[in-house]
Amino acid sequence: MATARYLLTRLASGAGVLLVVAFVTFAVFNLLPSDPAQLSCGRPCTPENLALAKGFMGLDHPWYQQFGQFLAGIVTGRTFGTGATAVVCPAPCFGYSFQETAPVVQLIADRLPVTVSLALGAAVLWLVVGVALGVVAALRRGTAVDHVLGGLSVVGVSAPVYLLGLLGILLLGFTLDVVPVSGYVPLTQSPVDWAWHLVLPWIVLALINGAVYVRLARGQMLEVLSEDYVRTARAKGLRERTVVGKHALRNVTLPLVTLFGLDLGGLLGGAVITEKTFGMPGVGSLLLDAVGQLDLPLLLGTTLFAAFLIVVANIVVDLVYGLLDPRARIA
Amino acid sequence: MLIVGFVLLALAAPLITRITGQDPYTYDKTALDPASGLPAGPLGGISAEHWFGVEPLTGRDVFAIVAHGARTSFLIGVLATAVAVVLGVALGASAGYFGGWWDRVVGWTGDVLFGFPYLVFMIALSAVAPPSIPQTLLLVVVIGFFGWPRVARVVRSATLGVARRDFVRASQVMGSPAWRTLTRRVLPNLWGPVVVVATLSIPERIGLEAALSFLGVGVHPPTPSWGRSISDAIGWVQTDPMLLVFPGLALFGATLAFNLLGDGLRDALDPRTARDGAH
Amino acid sequence: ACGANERQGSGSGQSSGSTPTKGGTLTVLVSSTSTNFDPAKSQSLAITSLALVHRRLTSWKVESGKPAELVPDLATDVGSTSDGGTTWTFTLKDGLLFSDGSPIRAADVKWGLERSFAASFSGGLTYHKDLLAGAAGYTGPFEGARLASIATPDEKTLVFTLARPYGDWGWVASTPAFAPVPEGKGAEADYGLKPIASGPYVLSAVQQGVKIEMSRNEHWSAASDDVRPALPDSVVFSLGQATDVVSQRLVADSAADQTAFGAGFVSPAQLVQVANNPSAKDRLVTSESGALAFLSLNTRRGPLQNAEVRKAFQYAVDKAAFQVATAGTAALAGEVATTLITDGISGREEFDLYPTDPSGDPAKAKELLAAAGYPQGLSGLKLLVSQSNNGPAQAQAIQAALVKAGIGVDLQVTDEDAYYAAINTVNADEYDLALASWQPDFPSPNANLQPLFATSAIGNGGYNSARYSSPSVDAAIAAAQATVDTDAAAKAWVAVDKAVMADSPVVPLIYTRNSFLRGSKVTNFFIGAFPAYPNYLAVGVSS
Amino acid sequence: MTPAAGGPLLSVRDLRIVFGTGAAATVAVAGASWDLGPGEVLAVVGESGSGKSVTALSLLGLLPGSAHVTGHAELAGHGDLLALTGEPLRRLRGAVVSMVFQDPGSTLNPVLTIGDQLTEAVRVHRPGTSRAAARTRALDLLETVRVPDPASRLRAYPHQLSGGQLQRVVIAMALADEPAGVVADEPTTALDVTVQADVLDLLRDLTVRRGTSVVLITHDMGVVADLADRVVVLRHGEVVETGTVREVLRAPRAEYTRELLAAVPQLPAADLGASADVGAVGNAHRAVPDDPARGSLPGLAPAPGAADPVLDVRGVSVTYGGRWRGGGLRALDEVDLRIGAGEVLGLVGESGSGKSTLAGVVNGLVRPTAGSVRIGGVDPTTLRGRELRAVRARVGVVFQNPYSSLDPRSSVADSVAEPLLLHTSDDPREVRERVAGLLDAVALPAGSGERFPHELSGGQRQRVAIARAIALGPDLLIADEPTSALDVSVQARVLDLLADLRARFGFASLFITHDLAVVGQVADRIAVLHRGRLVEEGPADAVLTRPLHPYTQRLVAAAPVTDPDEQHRRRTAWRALTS
Ligand SMILES: Nc1ncnc2c1ncn2[C@@H]1O[C@H](COP(=O)(O)OP(=O)(O)OP(=O)(O)O)[C@@H](O)[C@H]1O
Ligand SMILES: Nc1ncnc2c1ncn2[C@@H]1O[C@H](COP(=O)(O)OP(=O)(O)OP(=O)(O)O)[C@@H](O)[C@H]1O
Ligand SMILES: [Mg+2]
Ligand SMILES: [Mg+2]
Repeated sequence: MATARYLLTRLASGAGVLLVVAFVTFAVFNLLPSDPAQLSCGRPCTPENLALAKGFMGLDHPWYQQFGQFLAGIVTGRTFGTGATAVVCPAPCFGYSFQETAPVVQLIADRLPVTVSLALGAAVLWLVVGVALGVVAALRRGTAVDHVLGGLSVVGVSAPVYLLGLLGILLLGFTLDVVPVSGYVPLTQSPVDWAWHLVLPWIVLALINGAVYVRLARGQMLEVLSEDYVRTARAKGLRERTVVGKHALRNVTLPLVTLFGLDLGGLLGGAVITEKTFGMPGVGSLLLDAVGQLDLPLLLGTTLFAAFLIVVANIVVDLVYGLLDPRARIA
Repeated sequence: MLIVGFVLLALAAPLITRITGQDPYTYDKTALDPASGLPAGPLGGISAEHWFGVEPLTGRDVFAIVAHGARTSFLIGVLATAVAVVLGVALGASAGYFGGWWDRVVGWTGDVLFGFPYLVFMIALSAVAPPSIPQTLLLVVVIGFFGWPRVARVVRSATLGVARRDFVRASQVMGSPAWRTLTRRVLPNLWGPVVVVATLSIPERIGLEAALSFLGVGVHPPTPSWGRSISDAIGWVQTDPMLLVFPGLALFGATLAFNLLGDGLRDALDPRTARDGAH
Repeated sequence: ACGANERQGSGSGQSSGSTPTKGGTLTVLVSSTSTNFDPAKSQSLAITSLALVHRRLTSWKVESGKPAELVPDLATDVGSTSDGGTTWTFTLKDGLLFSDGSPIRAADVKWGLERSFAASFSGGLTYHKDLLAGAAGYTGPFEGARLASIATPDEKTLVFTLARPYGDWGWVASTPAFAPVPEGKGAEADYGLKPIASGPYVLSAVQQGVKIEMSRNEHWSAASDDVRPALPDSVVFSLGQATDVVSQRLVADSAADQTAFGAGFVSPAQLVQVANNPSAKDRLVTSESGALAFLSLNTRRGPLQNAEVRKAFQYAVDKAAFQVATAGTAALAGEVATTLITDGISGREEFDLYPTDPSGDPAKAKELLAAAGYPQGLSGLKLLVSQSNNGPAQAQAIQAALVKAGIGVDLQVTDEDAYYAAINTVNADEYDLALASWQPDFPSPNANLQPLFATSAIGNGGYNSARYSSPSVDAAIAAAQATVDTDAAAKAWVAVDKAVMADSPVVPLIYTRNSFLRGSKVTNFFIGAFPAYPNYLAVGVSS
Repeated sequence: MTPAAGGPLLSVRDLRIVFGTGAAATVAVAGASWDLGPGEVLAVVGESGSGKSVTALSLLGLLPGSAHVTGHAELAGHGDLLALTGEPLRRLRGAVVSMVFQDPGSTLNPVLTIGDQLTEAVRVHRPGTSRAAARTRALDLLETVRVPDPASRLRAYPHQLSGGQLQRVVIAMALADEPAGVVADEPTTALDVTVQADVLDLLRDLTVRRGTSVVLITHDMGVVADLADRVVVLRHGEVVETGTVREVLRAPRAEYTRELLAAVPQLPAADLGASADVGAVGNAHRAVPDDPARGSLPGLAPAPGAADPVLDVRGVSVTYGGRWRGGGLRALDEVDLRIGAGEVLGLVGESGSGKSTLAGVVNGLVRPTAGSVRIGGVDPTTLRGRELRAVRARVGVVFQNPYSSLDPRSSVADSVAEPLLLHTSDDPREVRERVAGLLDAVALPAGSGERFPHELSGGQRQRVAIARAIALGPDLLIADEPTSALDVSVQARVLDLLADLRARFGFASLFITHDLAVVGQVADRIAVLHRGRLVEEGPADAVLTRPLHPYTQRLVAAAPVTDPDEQHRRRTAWRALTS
């Protein structure tokens, strides 16, 4: 009961966040000097054609009314134009891209597998490797291993994705020709090619994000190892393996979960740079395309989607945290 | 240290320009190979005159570009951090200290900003912003603005910790006005976490500016920027790799330096790690 | 165009690889993620992607080294007029079929054109909308209204009635909207994803944003089509490919990329790399000429209202530096331009009203400025430039040169679309100067001059970025458009060219060469004199 | 009591523990030697920092790597404990010698269930034990340590148990493998007296029954008197005295031990049989009947002719949380309280009974949900600005934790000057003089003003806090456990100081503590809080010697005293009260 209420409150506040993001994005893009209707008016574009396109796209109202229509469309769906040529965008309609002639939801859904493959693969890699290395560094504190890992992690934190990515492409892709330089193959088409095309982006992303985890896991491990309950576990006569693996590790992962969720939410939403660097046709590129083409509905939709992921990630983190940490559970 | 070196480089860039006679704006066709537009000479045209070589197609001095790029990066990185820190400390400390509805409002606004795909927003904003607003200012304000929630979170929890301590309660009990207690008792005890979070966020902001410039929506050319230099160099990577190497190293070095400084500060200010360091 | 050819090896047939053979799969590497195969919404040239699927009434015959020629496609001729250009008649060839097996009738061409008037299908080339009589206010055939100015007296004949005489109607009939759409069909918004083809290929698989696959259209008859050899068995458009990566891949020429070519221009950086790679150098094709790159001087802003001030710019710019910034060398960039009508368009005449060294003459520019009342020079001018296609580098070259002539310029770099938004909308023209480029939609001087300098092309989606407005030039343009006789028209257009240049609303910079790379097994890959793009229709692959 | 039969179980010789090396080295234990007989409870006592915990940890090899341990600890049948490492040491831990740590809240892993951690302790040295068998054994253990409803507790997480219950679980864990010896490091310090009495009782019971030897580390002489057979007194890492509990507590030989004992406040002998109905000493000493349904004691009508009370608390209730949903935590329930001029009211009660909340209500940090507070006849909640500050100036506050009650960034002088600057318009020189006077009054050496808190000891800091509290010559001093974080010897000095200052300045005081002995020493009257209710109130002597309310009686009985025989009597009384 309390859990349900908590969840509802979280969902409501998440929806509030999305509403504000949508509103701000809508307002900002309506300040753009360009006019989406202009772009689909044709060449040369006469004022009559422009008015026609505007009316069809629903741009002939003040922007706040358009915002209202947008919100209504999410619930009821939308229809542009009338008669035989009417374009139907079924509910939930997060806008319709006239340039791509498809509902935004569908465009995002088409691109999502790429971004998810990229993000999840890299995330698993960096979480596992990052935490493992961080724990090793903590256990070997003060040794050469610790110093080397510490140095590498600062380097990893400091290197921009695109720089590392470019070097990777240059070295492994062009010079050594061991991995493909860009592109994406769907998992369903060929799992091997799928992984093969993603290896480099995974590694680069994992290197960069993993560095933070190494540092955090190390610090957390040191902290946990100095906790009383670890001393208790040792005093019981438990093996060091059990002490570290059972008693310490669970507590080490707690703060990492929060970070991981945020990173994952941010990564899915902000895959822009990664996808640009590696030429992956994911949601991030869709976003860049939308910016480049001033495809307002698509822009709004992808922005909202990115925000949606972050919000969802936050909620999931809270729930997972509750699972992992009994103290955070709501009675 | 590295940072001092970078800061000196950034500050002295105009001076260096005067001494070497190179500035990042002047085209110099004589430094180019007329047959290809590539820099004349090996390693991207490195010479006594052009320490880092020259840019292909334009013949501009890469050292001057990197040095002036440092100015851009530091200016934006430091000012944006300042914006983020000022906003973050003001909002985070007041939210943590006063609590109640104000805390909820600040927390929720922070959530909204966390949920905001700010990269897209900045890309769009640079397209909308009227040209009368200097791009640098816009970047500082926007990058800084999106940075405050993180600072605020750190500051808020630190404030909660400090405000729970008895000396703050003592001050309240003595009848000190809330504002005075906040500024005289709470804030001064927050500088440790604030300095650490600020130092660690400078490289992040520098990186963000570079990323935006990399995507083509940062500072406008011809103002030099490391991110744009890197983006420009991508195409030349096989014919003129030095063009990527210098700004790439500079960006990497600067971020690294600030991260190291931030780590050092954190270790120094955190008694636990300081103790670790003793043995 | 002399030095260029020797250095490049070729701009034409020789570089096209081994002898054309039928069969195989051709891959086209495209940077954009959306490619539109709806004829009403397309702006593509008569020799690129869309034309593989859709035939139009007329088409272009493009051969290496020769000006483009207007040739019949679906029609038996390029159109005939009996009344000096107001009424045009076309007759369809016999035995034409759609990909669904149904016959292509005059009514289907009419339907396709009418369809392009519907609001939901706007976005293509729209020259016909303005020219067809009684078309104002027409909103397409789907509600039952038909356009009387397109008559179909029988299944084979189309008679167009224009609002005013127009000599280039035959060229207009080569634009995408003149492709047939089966009468009554094509109401759905995504018709472009599953169009009914009249050309040699049908879309067999579409993965939005990823790739488009084409296979042969069984109902297309090679005999009726003189412009499409249709060599490959299938064509794949691979979308969303970063241009630089495409170049790198094609230089590397790995097995998968040997049968591919890049649709995007090879960037200057890549050109240098290609030049150092003998194998790749052979596979590089560079056009002899191309789009006119020019600097627009906004004739409505401040000192630029004064023609004498504008003339100073003709001397101030450094076209040589612009060439280097564009492509590294003058040869790769394209020749210095002095006229507005571009190379490769028949009837063009070369002249130079402001003769000077390609590097410019800052002293003379200063002199002119002083004479016009600006002895201190100018400052704070805003130069609008698009982010794409090396724009910022080019703009910086202009900026650096203008400074020498005492003209201070601030760059305003924007996204490509924001850039066009500023050019296309009058009230958004916050710029003093704009770096622009124009490639005509069809190879007539008309398509060079009218869109850039007619008063009607200011704002409202027009491309008159200089906001140039001269009643006499407007009248001369109208007269030239009405001229049906080719030679007479050519002369009239040259006169317009000179008249505009005399007012100096723009500074012509160069005729931009475009370079493209192909894989080693791509055959028949060449660029004609116009347009500066490879002829997709001719390309094949060898096994 | 039981004499060592057949040699000691553990024999520690020349134990020396040094942290760090070179100049930075700290000697924590400097050559301590002592024996632990079989079945014997050996108390190791000493002030904070004397090396007690370090000694305990060294025995099981649990010290951090920075500690250098030398000497011998001969464990009968197992050799030198200090020489053991690795697997042999691990096998010994928990099986032969186990440990009970001080803070039950942090001793157990917060993310694992009680059952998980208990069965783990059962199975670690008997790998063959099945899960089910281990569970049964865990249940047994929980029952043995008298945890109610053990089956459901197995599934609980540590945060769902009270401190006393947790400590029982920890003890159960320590006994899981029936070790020969248990090292208990301050096993009851973090607990309330009543809970402490319970846990001590349990420990005594178990060890006596099983014959387990115990090293009991504590700083509380009462605990020693209660439980120990023999005592080792540590000071600065050195053993200053050893002997049987009687010898050491009754006739200490070392000067240090004598001082230590002298500093421990003593409780008078008490009559624990009185009942609430016996309205003994007129209506000055009253208690509510032991019926939870009844609320707090109603306030006394002010004695006619008595001066206006300095503090007048009427019907104050505080409810935390529950603003919308109802059923929040009722921390105070209609409390009436009065303090006359110059009077010291001691407020006692166990942890969480609402003592600090009441202090908060009086000093304005906590807003009461109902009721009113008057200070010197005015209700501060009706005032604003200058007038409010004038009222605040009449109340001084001393907090519990000397480490957090001073701003680490302000010098001592600045901290003491703060109230002067806030409430007076004195010029800087006057302020400086008054600060010097105040520091002198709290017996801080001249020149301490320039120092910063981290340069002072805990006791010195508390003096500074007191100086700050009395700076404006308040009518009322609220002291919330001002000495509970201090060592007994330091506590004694601070209490003396407070008494001295009160005599000089004549302020009234609300003195909050959980230590009955302390309150007996300082208070004129005592009020007892129990779960937010004021259950008993009366003159200090009366309340301590003839407690009326059952809760007060338990409190008094549970408070350990240093005399072993008196403590034995109390223990018996305690058993009678709780059975
Ligand atoms: N890890 C450590 N590093 C350095 N010094 C330490 C460490 N642990 C303890 N010490 C020092 O050893 C001395 C003895 O500490 P110990 O914890 O044994 O005191 P204690 O008698 O248990 O005091 P308390 O009653 O406060 O628990 C102290 O001076 C302490 O500062
Ligand atoms: N800010 C608060 N919010 C919610 N509950 C609180 C708050 N402060 C105290 N409580 C609860 O109110 C009750 C009384 O707390 P209070 O601090 O007054 O106890 P105390 O008698 O001072 O205990 P201790 O001896 O441990 O200091 C406790 O159950 C406590 O958990
Ligand atoms: Mg201790
Ligand atoms: Mg308290």
